[in-house]
Amino acid sequence: MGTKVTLCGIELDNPVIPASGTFGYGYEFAELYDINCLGSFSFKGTTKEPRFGNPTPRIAETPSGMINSVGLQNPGVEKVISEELPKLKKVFYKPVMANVSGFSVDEYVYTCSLLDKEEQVGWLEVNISCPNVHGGGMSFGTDPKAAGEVTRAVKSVCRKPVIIKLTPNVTDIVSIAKACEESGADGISLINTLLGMRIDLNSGRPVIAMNTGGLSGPAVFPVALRMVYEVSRAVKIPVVGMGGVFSAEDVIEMMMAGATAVEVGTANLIQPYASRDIISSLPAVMERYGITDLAEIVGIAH
Amino acid sequence: MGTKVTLCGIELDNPVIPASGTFGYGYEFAELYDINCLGSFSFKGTTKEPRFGNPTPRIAETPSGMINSVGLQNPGVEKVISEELPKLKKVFYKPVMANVSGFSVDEYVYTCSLLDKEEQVGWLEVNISCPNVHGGGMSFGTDPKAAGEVTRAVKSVCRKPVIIKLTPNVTDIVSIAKACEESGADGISLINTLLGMRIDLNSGRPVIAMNTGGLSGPAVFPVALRMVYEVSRAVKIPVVGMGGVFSAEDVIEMMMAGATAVEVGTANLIQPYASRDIISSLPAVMERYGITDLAEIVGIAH
Amino acid sequence: MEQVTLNVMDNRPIARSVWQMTLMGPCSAVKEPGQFVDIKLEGFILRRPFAVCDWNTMGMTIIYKVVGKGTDKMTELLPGCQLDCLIGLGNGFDTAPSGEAPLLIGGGVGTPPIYALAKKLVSEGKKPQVILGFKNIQDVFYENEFRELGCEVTVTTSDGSYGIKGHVNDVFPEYYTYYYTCGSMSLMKTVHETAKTEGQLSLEERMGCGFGACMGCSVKTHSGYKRVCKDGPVLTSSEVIFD
Amino acid sequence: MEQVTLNVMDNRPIARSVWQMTLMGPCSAVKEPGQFVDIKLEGFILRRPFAVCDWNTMGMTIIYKVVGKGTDKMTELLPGCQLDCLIGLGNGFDTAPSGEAPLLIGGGVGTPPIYALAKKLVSEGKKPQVILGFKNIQDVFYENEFRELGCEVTVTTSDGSYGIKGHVNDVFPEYYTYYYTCGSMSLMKTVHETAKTEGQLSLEERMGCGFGACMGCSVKTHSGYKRVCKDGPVLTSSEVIFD
Repeated sequence: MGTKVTLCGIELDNPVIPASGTFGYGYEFAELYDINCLGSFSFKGTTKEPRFGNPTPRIAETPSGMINSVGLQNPGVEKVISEELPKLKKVFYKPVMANVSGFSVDEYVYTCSLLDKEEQVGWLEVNISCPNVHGGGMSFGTDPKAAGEVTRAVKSVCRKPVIIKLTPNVTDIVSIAKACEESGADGISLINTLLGMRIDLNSGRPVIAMNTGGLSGPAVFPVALRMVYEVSRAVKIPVVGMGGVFSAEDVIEMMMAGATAVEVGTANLIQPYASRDIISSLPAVMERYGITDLAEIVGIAH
Repeated sequence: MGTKVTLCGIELDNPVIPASGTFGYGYEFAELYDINCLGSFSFKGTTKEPRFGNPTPRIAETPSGMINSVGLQNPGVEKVISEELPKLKKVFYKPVMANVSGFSVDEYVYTCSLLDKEEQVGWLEVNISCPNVHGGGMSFGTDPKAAGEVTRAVKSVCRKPVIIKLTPNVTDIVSIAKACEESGADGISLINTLLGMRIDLNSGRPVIAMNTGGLSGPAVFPVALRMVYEVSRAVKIPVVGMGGVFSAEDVIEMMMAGATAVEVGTANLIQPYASRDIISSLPAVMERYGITDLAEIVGIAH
Repeated sequence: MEQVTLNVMDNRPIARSVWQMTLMGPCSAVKEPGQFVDIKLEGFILRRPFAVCDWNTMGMTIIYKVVGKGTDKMTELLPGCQLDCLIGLGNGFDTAPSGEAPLLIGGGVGTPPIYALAKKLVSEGKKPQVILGFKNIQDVFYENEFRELGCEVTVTTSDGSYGIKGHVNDVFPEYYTYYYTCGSMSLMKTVHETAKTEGQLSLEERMGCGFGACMGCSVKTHSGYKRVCKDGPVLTSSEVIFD
Repeated sequence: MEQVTLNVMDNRPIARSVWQMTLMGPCSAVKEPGQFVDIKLEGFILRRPFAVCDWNTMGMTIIYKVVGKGTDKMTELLPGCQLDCLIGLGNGFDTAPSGEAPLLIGGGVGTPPIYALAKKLVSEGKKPQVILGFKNIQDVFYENEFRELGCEVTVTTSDGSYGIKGHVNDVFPEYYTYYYTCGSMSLMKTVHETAKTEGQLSLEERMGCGFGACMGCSVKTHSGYKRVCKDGPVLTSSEVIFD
């Protein structure tokens, strides 16, 4: 059973990558299992300055999904490099994906240029899609021109592959992805969360302190799959698919839609062993569907 | 317990309205229960010409949701008026919502002007959001200018209230809703389905014959709620909320978000008695949350 | 159509990936062989439609193939489980045109409604001749059940591991008055092309609702569009368009 | 933290909308009173966190209030049901600073972890004084259980329908060496303002994961941000910021 895939020139043992914001810097999960079984993982979204994030409640439940409004809580890029990455290195020896957010092109450039120099970083995943921060990235992700601008600026300071993470809250995801590709992006990852909301019937007030938040989980899987399909048909660079992936079957479905690698997000929060279990069940599920090499099924639904 | 609401000048016994495409012309359901318990219902989307719709498979299942790609199957407006409405009249004596789709402004105008003259029609619900037809409405629903143009044209030939039904597959739903309001719309209904997809792992091909289709069901409820909230805060005309409403609690949550009335769609397909059961459980659920009059909770989450 | 709660009485495999489930509860809304039941499973939004294999006013038997997560979950249902069911769905087979010696052809898990039909035809004093087509000996089921009704039964398997090697059309009898079939579209097309009489076919389609509301299962026929769930699943051979 | 399957042994109401569930299975990963268990319920995506009320290596007891669809569903779980649980979550109470006569204050369904704490303090030879605050006589539970541990117990109800009419701060004893509390934020704020000593408070927040991964339950404290699920739920009185 071949589970290896190549993402922007770097070979992964398997396509499974825990998604940013659901896996910390890895060491919480390394207490539970050897996380070197992972293809890679994308660490917590990093900004130039430290951020506490949004007030609580930050979490709401929905049918087959959850809403979060964490708001990019992180200690800032300097502390990530000085404190978190050394700890990460002790538990994970493979190239890791550095997830970056910002509030201006200059911030993206600053943070990316620092993380690009870190030995363990294999890819920069540039999040231009966070729905939970006012002026925080999502405005870059909803306009092809702005998306292209961030991409160009980040690419000009990075030697490592740059993957742009897109928001699904747009009319035309393909135009955004193409703008990123034309501006030099090495890959596209999608989808970030869908904007959603819940209201507490007792109080009549929104459950989430910030009113709305980002919807993730199995509920969004069909939307994610559709966007992975559309974008991967339109661009030549690799696509990393994510959105409600909970099983090896979901990984395969994402790859058939056109994903070269697949991020697992919400599942890690519900089943702490989810990413490991998905990886260990991949060979049996591949066999059931007559798949001998995962790299061969990428985009077969096109 | 007050369940009456007023939608564009017409009083409804309760805010529950089965959504277009899930309730036919009512008489299938009238065999099961007396549908005069409903606030109203929106009948199957009507076009100028008869349409068979899309090839099968038209249906796929998703976590807490379903994808459909029916493609506006209907006998065309002439037959709807000559054959379906007389049958409808025998089983439903209240004003009904006439759902209209089109492929050009002229088609919308033609169909609406005919249905506007029908005595039983209380409102026109103009669907500028069908995701399942190439060039079929959704292009009008993704551009504020085009949305405004359809609205103005339809309003110029209709005496009855015109409610514009919007697609959620846009970057900025508020701008579309405002364009409709400025062009004379009497109300806004939302959301139509989210574009989604599934792939059959055995064949590696999309499940739906047309590849993608419209996602509905509880999975989309938080997205619908968010858009109802955003739009109802931005416009002065009433908003009809829909998207994954399966219970009296969901109806109340939609109204708290800002909906004056609430459409029930997918639930009718799973539980044929769903709309009746929601209505009959409304008083008890209202009591549980201390609500004496539904009209008073509209938009209290704002 | 009626919405009823049925209790699982028995649930066991009878062939490779094929299970038989016996349900007890009020089933008098089932009127004709060929009708189906639409079952709600916890954790799945859409109901699952299954042809009724046998029924009386107190219960029914269905046979299902494990093909996905839903049917996989069904195998876990133990006696005592309660299921939310819509029963009496679809039109069912019309036995009026059958003549005295109708030919019944079941392909794989298309066999169950053919059993219900055979039972009714026998009760009407007719002599159904039954052909059951399977891929492999491990797939074969209900041969004896048909014999016990008093039917002549011929079983074919594609690989010859049981019965006659070949396909159902290889073993058509000389004389028959009408035909009824349920199976894959390709099997039914072969039956249609081989048959010398008119007949009735039970179609399958992915369904939304199962009772005619959503238009999810509409197919074009020579007599206009038909909702497989409500206007079907049984269509006449003169209606069906074979691509 | 450990992921284990626990079996429901008993599940019954003990006060108005308050249920007690006994679970059997390997529970040696539970180390301290104040830790919680995170339970997966079929049909709900997020786990539900509950403070451990009592435990040994073979099982645990939790007490839950029916506040929504999830907890409503829990009341339907019968003995024999298997639950996917994450156990040993959170930091738990630290008994080291308690002194010989700590004051324990439980508010409503904040009472269960206080019971586990009382049991441990008693086992350490300390003399916990317990105040339990409820709205109404119908809400009262576990008064006798605390007495059976040998604790002095004072119960207050807001309406005076049982015990002393008033709030927990109305009945503080003259002498106590430290305090521990769990209840609503407003109750704990009152406790903090009334108390003459330092103490520990068990916080509640809507959680995503329950084990420190998602930052869903982060709160600001005087010693930086804390994840209620992992760095808490127990914080010291000097850390908590009361708005």
